[in-house]
Amino acid sequence: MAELLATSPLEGLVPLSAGPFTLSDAGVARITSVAPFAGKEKAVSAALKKAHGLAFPAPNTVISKGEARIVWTGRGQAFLIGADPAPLAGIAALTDQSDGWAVLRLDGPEAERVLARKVAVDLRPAVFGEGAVVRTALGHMMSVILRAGAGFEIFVFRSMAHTAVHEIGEAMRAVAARG
Amino acid sequence: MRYSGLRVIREGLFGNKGWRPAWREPEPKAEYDVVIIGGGGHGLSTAYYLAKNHGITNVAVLEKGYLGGGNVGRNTTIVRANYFLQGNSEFYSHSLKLWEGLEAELNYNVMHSQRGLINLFHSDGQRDAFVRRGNSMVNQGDDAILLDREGVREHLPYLDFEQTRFPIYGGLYHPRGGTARHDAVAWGYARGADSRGVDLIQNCEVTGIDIEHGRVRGVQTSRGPIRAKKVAMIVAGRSGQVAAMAGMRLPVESHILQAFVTEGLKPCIDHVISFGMGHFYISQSDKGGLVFGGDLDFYASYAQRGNLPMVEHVMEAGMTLMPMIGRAKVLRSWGGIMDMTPDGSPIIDKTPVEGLFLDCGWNYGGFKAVPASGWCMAHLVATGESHAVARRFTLDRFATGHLLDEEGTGSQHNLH
Amino acid sequence: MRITCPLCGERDRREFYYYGADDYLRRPGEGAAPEAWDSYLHLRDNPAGITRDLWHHEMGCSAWLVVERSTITHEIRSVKLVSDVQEGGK
Amino acid sequence: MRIDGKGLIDRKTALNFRFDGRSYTGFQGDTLASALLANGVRMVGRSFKYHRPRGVMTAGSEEPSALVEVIERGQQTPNVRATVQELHEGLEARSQNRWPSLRYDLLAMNDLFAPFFGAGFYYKTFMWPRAFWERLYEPAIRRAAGLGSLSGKHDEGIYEKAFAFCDLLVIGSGPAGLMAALEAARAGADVILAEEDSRMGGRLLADTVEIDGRPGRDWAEGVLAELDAMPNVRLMTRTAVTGAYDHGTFGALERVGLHLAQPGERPRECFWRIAAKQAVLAAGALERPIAFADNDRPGVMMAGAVRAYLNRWGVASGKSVAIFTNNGDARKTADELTAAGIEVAAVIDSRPDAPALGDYRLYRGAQVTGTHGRRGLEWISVRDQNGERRVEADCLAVSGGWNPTLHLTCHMNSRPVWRPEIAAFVPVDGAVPGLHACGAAAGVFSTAGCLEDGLRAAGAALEAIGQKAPKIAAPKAEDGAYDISPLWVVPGERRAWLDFANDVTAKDVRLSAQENFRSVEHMKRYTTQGMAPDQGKNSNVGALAVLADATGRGIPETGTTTFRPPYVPVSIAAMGAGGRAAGFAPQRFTTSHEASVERGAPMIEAGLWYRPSYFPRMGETDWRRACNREVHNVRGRVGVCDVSTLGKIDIQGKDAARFLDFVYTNTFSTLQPGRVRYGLMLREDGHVMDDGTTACLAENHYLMTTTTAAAGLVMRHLEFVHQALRPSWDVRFISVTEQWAQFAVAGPRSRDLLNSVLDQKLDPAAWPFMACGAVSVSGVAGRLFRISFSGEHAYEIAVPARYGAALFRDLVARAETMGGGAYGMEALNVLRVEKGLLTHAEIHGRTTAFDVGLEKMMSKKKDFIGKAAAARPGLLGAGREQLVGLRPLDAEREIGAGAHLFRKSDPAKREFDQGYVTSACYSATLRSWLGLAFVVNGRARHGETIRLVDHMRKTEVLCEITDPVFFDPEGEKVRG
Repeated sequence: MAELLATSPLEGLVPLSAGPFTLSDAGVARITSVAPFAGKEKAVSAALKKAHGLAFPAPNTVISKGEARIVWTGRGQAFLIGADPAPLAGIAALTDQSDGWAVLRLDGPEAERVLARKVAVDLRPAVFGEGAVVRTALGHMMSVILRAGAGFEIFVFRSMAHTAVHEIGEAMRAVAARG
Repeated sequence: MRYSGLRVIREGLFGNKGWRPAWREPEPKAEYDVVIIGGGGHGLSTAYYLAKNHGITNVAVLEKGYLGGGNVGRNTTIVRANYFLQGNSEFYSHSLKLWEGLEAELNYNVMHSQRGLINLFHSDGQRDAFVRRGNSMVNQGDDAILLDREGVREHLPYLDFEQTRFPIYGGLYHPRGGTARHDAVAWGYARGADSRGVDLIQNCEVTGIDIEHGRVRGVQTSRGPIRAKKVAMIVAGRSGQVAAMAGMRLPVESHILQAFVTEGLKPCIDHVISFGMGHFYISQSDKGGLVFGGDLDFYASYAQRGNLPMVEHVMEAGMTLMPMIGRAKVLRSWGGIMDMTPDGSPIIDKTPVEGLFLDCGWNYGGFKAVPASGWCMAHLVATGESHAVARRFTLDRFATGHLLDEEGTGSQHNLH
Repeated sequence: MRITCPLCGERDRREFYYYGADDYLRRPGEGAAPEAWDSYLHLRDNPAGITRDLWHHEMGCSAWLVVERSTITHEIRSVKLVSDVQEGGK
Repeated sequence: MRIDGKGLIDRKTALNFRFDGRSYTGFQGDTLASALLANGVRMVGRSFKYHRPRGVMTAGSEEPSALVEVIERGQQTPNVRATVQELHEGLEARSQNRWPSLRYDLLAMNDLFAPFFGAGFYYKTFMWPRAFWERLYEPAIRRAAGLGSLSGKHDEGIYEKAFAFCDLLVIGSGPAGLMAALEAARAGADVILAEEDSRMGGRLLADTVEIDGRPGRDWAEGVLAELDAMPNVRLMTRTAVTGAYDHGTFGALERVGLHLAQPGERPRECFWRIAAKQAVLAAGALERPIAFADNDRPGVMMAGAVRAYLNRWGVASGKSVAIFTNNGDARKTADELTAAGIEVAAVIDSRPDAPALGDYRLYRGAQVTGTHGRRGLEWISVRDQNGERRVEADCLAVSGGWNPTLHLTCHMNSRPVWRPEIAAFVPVDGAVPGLHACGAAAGVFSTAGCLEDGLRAAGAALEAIGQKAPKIAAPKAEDGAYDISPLWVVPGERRAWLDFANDVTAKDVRLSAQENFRSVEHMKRYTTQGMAPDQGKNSNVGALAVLADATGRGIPETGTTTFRPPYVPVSIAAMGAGGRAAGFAPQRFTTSHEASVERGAPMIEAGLWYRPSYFPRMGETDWRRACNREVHNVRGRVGVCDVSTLGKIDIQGKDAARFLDFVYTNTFSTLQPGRVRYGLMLREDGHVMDDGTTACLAENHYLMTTTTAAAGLVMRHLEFVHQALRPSWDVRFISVTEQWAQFAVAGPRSRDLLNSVLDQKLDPAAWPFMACGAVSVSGVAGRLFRISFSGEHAYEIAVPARYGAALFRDLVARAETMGGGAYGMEALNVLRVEKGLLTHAEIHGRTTAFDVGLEKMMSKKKDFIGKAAAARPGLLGAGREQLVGLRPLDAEREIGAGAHLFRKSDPAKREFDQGYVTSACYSATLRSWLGLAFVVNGRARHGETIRLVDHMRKTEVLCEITDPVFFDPEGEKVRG
């Protein structure tokens, strides 16, 4: 048969802008969930170090090295992003999550004001700087939110991309309207 | 003193000086035939029917605070008989019949208003569940009418029929459902019990239950010991603590249910309405306030106050269902303490202690149950036998698996 | 209401799911008497005071937590990971 | 009347507005109330019960009387406080609770019948005849009651909610709040200063006060400028903190766009959830009235409000103002009025030893015994030791003393304590953990005291969060003692109002005591005192004092009712922001959504997802035809259905198999890689929680599927079982529901269809029923499961979700060329009913494995969740309702789910109930209506004729009880 065309969950939804804020596709390529098996936490860190210069992250943190990142996403679980998970085979439960998430990027001055409409976590730079991540609710949706420069990367379930973009867009407009 | 329109006019003409106390304020006696712990709606109605139906008048109702100070005075005042499981159907049906004669019975206007209750549904599956319920109601001899979307629109044109998230498919209409003035129910029963000789003793906290050789002998109170041949524990919201005085551990967890009222508005909602996709129910009081509520706060608590997540959830449900209420302003919020049982149904039963009886576990359903609960509890206390319409409300049904789980959510207390 | 998740830090109550008293941690073994199951599933101390109950950080890290908390004031005394409590207890 | 040179209004910006259809002019900076007073409009509304004329009484959100409807863009907002609504160009307002007009209100006749409308009169009448309550009495009462009205139209306004975080939340920006904020800000704390008013400064804006030798408002400007420049300070005006909740959470309502003529995309209001480590309550105090005869007449105002209108808005509340007081505050009022050139008609001071301090007529030890005037005050009667006299005045400024604004401290059930020296309740320390009341809110009534107390409170808050307080000296200010001699009610026969908003008089409170409603809660509930829009802010303490007097108890002994959230009323729309329309819950879309919509499929909601109901084709007049065709396609050829919404949980680890054995009733540890097994999961209470298939992908690696609705619940359950019950087992799970797009390909030609898209053809021998494995689709790695929910030879094929849209279109197009096509939920339901397969219509939470005929799946060899509780006697035996099939004797007679079942000879009454129908459909395959039902002892009753009664749909049908599997009971097709 013919080639299967890939579709982005954000197709037709972004980019979006309101006042000084923009919402776009973060363009995250490969996501693998990594859950170290019992007693293998150190081995996983060692393997990550060796293969990618990373380690298994502490709660609420992101470790980056070049294009590769590993993002803490919950109890005993992290997302390895932009890197090959193969070196972890056997010592961690690995699942491909690349298609499960829509990853948005929000930019703009004090963009945390926009997220403050939807997220019950303090995301101001003084407490949520580079290298910080939260697993939390965005409105009524599960999400992973991390600081990315002056903006944020926001992970939501693929199926909820439409709602996420709509709700963040609404918040962008309301904040922009206040000037 | 009999109340009537004529009496209101006569007293009005003479400066309202002739009104007499609605009830006495007696000192507790040393001994009673029956001591009822709890001066809420259920305790007062039990006292009333003990006197009225069974001629037992040497009765004291012991209330820790003021009469009607618990959930009977902090609910959303809905009266309905729309249960579908055998055991519940006949009980609430009986209760509604008692409601329908309550003003005449008590010579007190409890403002029972059969404005009609509409439960909305939003999918085929929900419709089928409501059809089952409606059929149960009719089989029981109560009333239920299935409305389609247009039928709902005729009654409730102001709902948001365009919203596509959870579109309104139809509703189950229960014309005899409605509301009542909650405090008046407690006061009416209190006045009726008092006039038949029952001692209503306020500011009297029970601190212990005296049991000898497996038989109850009386209670210890903040106003001294009181002997009693029989003791009835009717303290929903505090059932666990009171039962613990008798060495019992109950299948009850206490939870907060918040409710809300808005500023007074000219009439805009005539029915009692419930949303099917997220707990939300609303009616308008005679004073004009919109009275509404939703789900439990979901964590065990005795605080009689709640937190914002459930407040917001309820408001969001209101906005998705009937955005015309958006500009009504919430004036007050409060919380009641619910006895949540593992199947969402109540307990009216004897206890392992002879002469000690238990009426508790009303979950959400306490207010509308006040008349029948008192009726059946009085029957149990007086005769030692369960009343026919309350015979499934046993204490041991969780252990034996004879459950009455209307919600189908299982043994987790807070899910009912 | 705010709960300090041992992993995520202090979070709003809306991220958590409530289950019930920590009785649920003491599941009777196979062949236990029916009374033990009745007690496990249904009967509760339901204290008006300090209780220990179970919360799930559902919108966060997915950890199940034991929260020591007052049912009168809602004051929280401690929050522990269920997995720590249970593994430590064995 | 405007006073030149006074006020913080911008006299260069005149604003036009309308009230009750008449045009007026005000200025930027006005409230509707100040503008109406400036225009000489005194009567602005009618009271709740007696429909008496009412005017502006206060200058804040506590206003009980000046409630109006604001009209804008076809919408109307009822019960708006004219004292809070800021004036803007084009503002349109109208009075409420009157008909036909404010001047001539028909229901004003209620006032004539007042003797019969005392407290609780309605409990004693309207009982006969019974039927008249709903038909006559109640409708009349409802029409007369209420205040403003809603438009009945959807509220289309923009609202928002937001979260904020800080170290210290300071509530109120008067002298105490400003000092507290300044100290905390200088300490480096993260501070939010929230002020309900449009302008910061509190009473400094309303009174003439000196601080550090400067006018108080100038001093406030200085502090505010410093705060504004600090990055760690957030100033929030128009933000009323409405509630104190657990662990430092506060609710607050910000009026964002209500003061603007052209708000654009600004929200009307924003409801804030503020998480503060500590908070300072510096909300000031509210002046309270004195009850005397006819004290509700327009023109009777609070003295502090009269000063506020003068100083803040440059408005004289009357031409000739009398002052009635029981405390030393009167002097301020008299002095300021005199200085502004307004006549002070008299000062009536109830204190016999009141000092004379100004050039005005003073009646010592005197009381106001009545007010007179048709629609507003013209004169008052005054009684002192020399008898009654008449004093001409068109405004009476009343001060009964001040009540600390302690409402938030009551929100966690704490009760305030009585301080006799100020005749007021004050909050107790620790009433709300982390909230420090200070200044007037704590009963400190001098400006100097408030400044000091603000510093103290901020210091305590900083200490609690481990920050060091900088050394700041409080500026110098007035430090006079507060001299009050309580007077609650002036004795007399006429009605004296306590609760203006609900028309509760001192007589009503006495009547309630007379009838033994003596507890303060009973009094409140019997008289409705304190239940009106002001929630007793103006009346609670006075009513309590009257009750204490009537019952012979002291005030502290009588106790108080409590204040509950919100402090000021909050619109449902603000707290429910985001809930409108689709905002109530997230929408979940499958990858095939667009393709389904393009094909005209009606999409229905299922567990937040949207799924196609059916795929209509040209010429099909109703959904049943489409459904029948789709069923026919699957039974005869091939159908394609998106099943991605089912929960998919990836389970790995060396204890994964044991774990599955523990959560399922049946055994999974024997399942080999490449094989799938159906599993049944119970709740611990023995009832069925969910069912689904689990595939063994590799050793120690499984993929569990759940139903769409139960996906979240099952995930939570698995986490609990692992973390709480089997924490040492090495098993890891994660949802992969979103990762994979999965499509059922069902029907005799399903293999042909798959072979046309797979890179390698399926070897029938390698792909028996319940096989699974990896496949390749155009080079994309996918998974294939040979499972069936239709009873046909069927597969489910999964690919990473990015390819879902493309694969679905491709599969459907190919199916169509084979004479089949896509099928939706309706057909899916028919297919599964024909096979007697379960959904949540059957496993609805009250049914057991025994009930649904799957007790054989309950392993006897191992423990599993729900095993013990399922063995309870009440859940077993012939008394249970068991799953059966139903076929109408006349195959064309429609049956519906929800109908109840009875023996042929029994009446359709509860006592005879035999069961009920859970699912029903028309089977074109079997040319008959079919049903699944639960029937008492049903498995023993196959072949019996039973009567189906559906009152709701008005049908009655005789049916035969059958086995629940109607189609291919031997399962040949599914294996074929």
